[in-house]
Amino acid sequence: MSASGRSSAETLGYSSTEMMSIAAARELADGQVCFVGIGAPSTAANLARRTHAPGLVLIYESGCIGAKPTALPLSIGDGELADTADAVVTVPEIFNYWLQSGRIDVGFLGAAQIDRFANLNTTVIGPYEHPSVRLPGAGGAPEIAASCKEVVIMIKQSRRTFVDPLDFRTSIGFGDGPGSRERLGLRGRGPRMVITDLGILRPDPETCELTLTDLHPGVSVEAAREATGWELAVGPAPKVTPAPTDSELAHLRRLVSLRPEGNSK
Amino acid sequence: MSASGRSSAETLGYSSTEMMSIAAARELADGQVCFVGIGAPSTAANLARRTHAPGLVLIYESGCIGAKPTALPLSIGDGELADTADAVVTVPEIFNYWLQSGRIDVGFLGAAQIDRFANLNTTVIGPYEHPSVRLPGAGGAPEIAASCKEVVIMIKQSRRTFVDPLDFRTSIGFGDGPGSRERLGLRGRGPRMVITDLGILRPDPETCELTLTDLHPGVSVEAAREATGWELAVGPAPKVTPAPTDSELAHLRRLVSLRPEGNSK
Amino acid sequence: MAELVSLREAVTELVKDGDTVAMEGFSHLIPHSAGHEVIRQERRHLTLVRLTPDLIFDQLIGMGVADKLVFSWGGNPGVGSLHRFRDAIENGWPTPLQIEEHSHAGLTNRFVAGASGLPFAILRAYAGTGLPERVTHIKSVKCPFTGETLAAVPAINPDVAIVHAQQADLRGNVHMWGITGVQKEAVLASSRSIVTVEEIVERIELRPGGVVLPAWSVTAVAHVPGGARPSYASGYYKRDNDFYSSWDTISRSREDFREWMEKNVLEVATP
Amino acid sequence: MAELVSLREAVTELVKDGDTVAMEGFSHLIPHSAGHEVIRQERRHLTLVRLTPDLIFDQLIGMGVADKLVFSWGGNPGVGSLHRFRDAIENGWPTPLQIEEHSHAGLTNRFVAGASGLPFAILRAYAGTGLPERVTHIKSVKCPFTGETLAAVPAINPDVAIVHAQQADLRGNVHMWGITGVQKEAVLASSRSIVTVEEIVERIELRPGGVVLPAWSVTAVAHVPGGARPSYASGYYKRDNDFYSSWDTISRSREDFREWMEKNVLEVATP
Repeated sequence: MSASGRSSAETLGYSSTEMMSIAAARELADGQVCFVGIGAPSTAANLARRTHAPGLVLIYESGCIGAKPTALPLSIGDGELADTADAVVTVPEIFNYWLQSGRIDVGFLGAAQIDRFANLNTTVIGPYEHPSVRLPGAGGAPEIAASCKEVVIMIKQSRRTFVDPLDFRTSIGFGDGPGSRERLGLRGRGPRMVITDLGILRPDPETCELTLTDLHPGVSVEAAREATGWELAVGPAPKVTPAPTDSELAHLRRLVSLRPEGNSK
Repeated sequence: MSASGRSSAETLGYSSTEMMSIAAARELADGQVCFVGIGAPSTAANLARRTHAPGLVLIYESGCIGAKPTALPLSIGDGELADTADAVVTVPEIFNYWLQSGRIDVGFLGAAQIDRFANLNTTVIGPYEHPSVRLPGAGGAPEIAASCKEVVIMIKQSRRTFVDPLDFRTSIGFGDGPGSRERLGLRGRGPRMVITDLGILRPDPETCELTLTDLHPGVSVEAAREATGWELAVGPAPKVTPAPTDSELAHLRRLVSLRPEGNSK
Repeated sequence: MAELVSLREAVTELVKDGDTVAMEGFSHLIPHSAGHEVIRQERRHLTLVRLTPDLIFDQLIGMGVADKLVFSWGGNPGVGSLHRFRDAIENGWPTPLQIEEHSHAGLTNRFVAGASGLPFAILRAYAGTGLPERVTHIKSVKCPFTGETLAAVPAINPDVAIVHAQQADLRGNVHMWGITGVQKEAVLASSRSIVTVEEIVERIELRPGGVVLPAWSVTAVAHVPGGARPSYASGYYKRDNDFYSSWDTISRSREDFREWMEKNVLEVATP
Repeated sequence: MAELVSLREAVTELVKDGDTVAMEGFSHLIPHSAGHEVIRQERRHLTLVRLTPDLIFDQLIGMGVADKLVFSWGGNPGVGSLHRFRDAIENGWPTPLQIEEHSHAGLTNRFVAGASGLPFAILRAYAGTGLPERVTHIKSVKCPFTGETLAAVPAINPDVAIVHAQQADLRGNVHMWGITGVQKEAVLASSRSIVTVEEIVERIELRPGGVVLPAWSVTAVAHVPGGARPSYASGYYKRDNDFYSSWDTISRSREDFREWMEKNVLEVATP
């Protein structure tokens, strides 16, 4: 166990980032339709498609429906995504006809900050007018968070990322708590779970507050508390995530090692 | 001169319908973009494209932009229109992006009835709830009439077609007179002219009322008055339409004689 | 995920009495065979929806399938009137037909709103026409930025959409090309959908102008070669213009119409 | 009707100081060469618009071309931050940059409204987020049928749209395929447009997924092979991912950035 509360790859044979990807991939069921953010969510979704969920439908906001990339795309609009898709549509169509209409099963998002109600920030660190770090901004996230039937979030857990309040609320989780989504007229159910490099958090059915329900192997409740910027709610008996199988690890490493087209090295 | 006020084909060497098509075709300038209704307007527009206006861009509401049909289409969505078009787009796109946006030069319409302000009826003859004749309805016409930069109308002139009031106002010309279009926020200028089998009427610049400005060869002002269901305004000295040239007639007859694909005879 | 079923099964399972049923096709790819199956299965009290009701709607209406028609242009293209449609509206035969009529732009945007999960759509339409007086489904909204008034139409979300396409693959992905009208919007706006196709292919090779409906957005696919006749299917067969002309005669009298339907639809085995 | 001109001429004639300029491209077909020409011609006080500002916008901003940026996601895809974009927002270098930010859905629908000749668009968006507080261009409207409240965004109608496409024909019809983003909407929403293309062809052979902009809807076409590099042009060349990575280093310091721009943009002859 390192000072950060993460088990080291040397000890366990895999890194905490790998554990996060694999835990997230397991949450996607075969045949589901998944709106995928770039980066960690895209890695996990493509891992799922190569392991237990070959019929998983991946949608990227660039307009690619049913993309089946061989290597992980670097951008949301890589040629590989278009070339392997069942259909490529325009950006207005992907947002209006496919996302806004509420027909997507799972929205799969990352973020720079998250709060106890799973609201997300990808806009600024610090005050909006004078940010200490200007982040990329909203992209597709606010409407993915609002309109997908449910949302799965991947984020590395630390006091920098698990904060309350957020510096900016880019995308809604459960807003200010129970009833917020309903009052806003949102039709998706909101976040089903947050998968971190330490464990898994799920919204409490009553309070909507994120509650630690699973810990990855070798991670303590204490370590998770340490890495959370508010007083972390912990479920009665957090389960231990099954360690990555050899096959999961092999698939993930192969996937990550493949260079997307256009890379020289 | 026949009883109807129309010169007979035997006398003149062409029919009044042919004169109408040719007079209408002459009004389309090369390079213009023209949103074409099926039937008489489509005949005239295709005649123009084969004679003086080879660069005329024809748009059909089925989504065909820049159609160059060999034979006259029977329906607004004939395969020939799609196969010869520069682009085929969806029906939402044709109405929202291409028509509503106001980028079309000329809307080219027919109708069952017209009134003195060039408003059109293609909906019912008789009362709406109990029509004596139920006509096809609006189709694309109301928005063609509203949104094209200008409108050209083709209609055979008689007391059945030139009526005031209309049984139903399907598409707007100049509404109730000066200022109507502006009050309704319409951005197109409205009807430039009405071409009939007897002559040409244009809106008076002050009153917007349709005024007879041209008579086809052999037609008298009296005949035009007879064929109008209101007291027809007549311009100071109606011009006589130049008779069809041999070339115009030959092109028109060839065009009309070509059977669209899918016809066995 | 789209199931590959017979047309009979698809209609039995997915089209119920009283449903709102959109059957789309803009001159091209009109789902005639599916319409015939709806007639054979004697569905009643349907609200039929289509921008351009033509022959197949004349037949559905003449056979008493529909209580209501939502449309924007009803005619026999290039030929003239639809006599059964007119008889229903003018004389209430065989049953009175309630109508709700729009312009193409208006009805199209009802489908767009329906496909987009919005309750309404805004457009520049209907101003200065008699339609808003006759159609309760046309209202107006003010632009919150400019103060301009625009027309508003409510989303339409049919119970079932029925369309015809050229191809589906073995997984149920649908592929159509040529004039594709508002078929995608009709399918996406509806709770359920039936797509009849000319051909089942191993793998879709996307054509220029090709539109794909992913398998998971379609309820049922039925293999019905010739399913658009006498309309056309680009790449497969041409429009039977002679039949469109002859329909004018066939449909003029109630008796000739019934006789033709008996012989050519009711007594024909379902494909 | 689109005129076939040089890129230099197109920018000289059509892009003026103070203009609102949309340069679109969603990862694919990003108009890098045209952006460089705007920098070389030292345009100032532009309002730049793009859903996904990346390297070329980082360069435009770092060279002081823009007073304002309208966007929805600004980053170096797969790599990280845009350092010049951040430096402008965080430190006002080289000039302060006013920003107006949306979600993709919101900015997309601003283009859709602009292309459609509507003053605004409605969508389900922004609810429960901090964006409406920061962006005056987000309001709401009530559905006149259901009473539901929806987000409203105003149309955007730039002075100029600049996009890159694979082909144009001799008449100026433009043909692009692959991921086409909101390029059509950007061109149709704008008063003027410049399209740079990989190739001038005698006649367009429409590809699967191909989108055509008719010649009469485009102002100027310029033949600029490689005009999207280091982005990609499907069918012509791949994305130079290494350059995207190296940009992170080049752009980190103001000095290295300026030096790179001198050598690779300012001192390069206009294509």
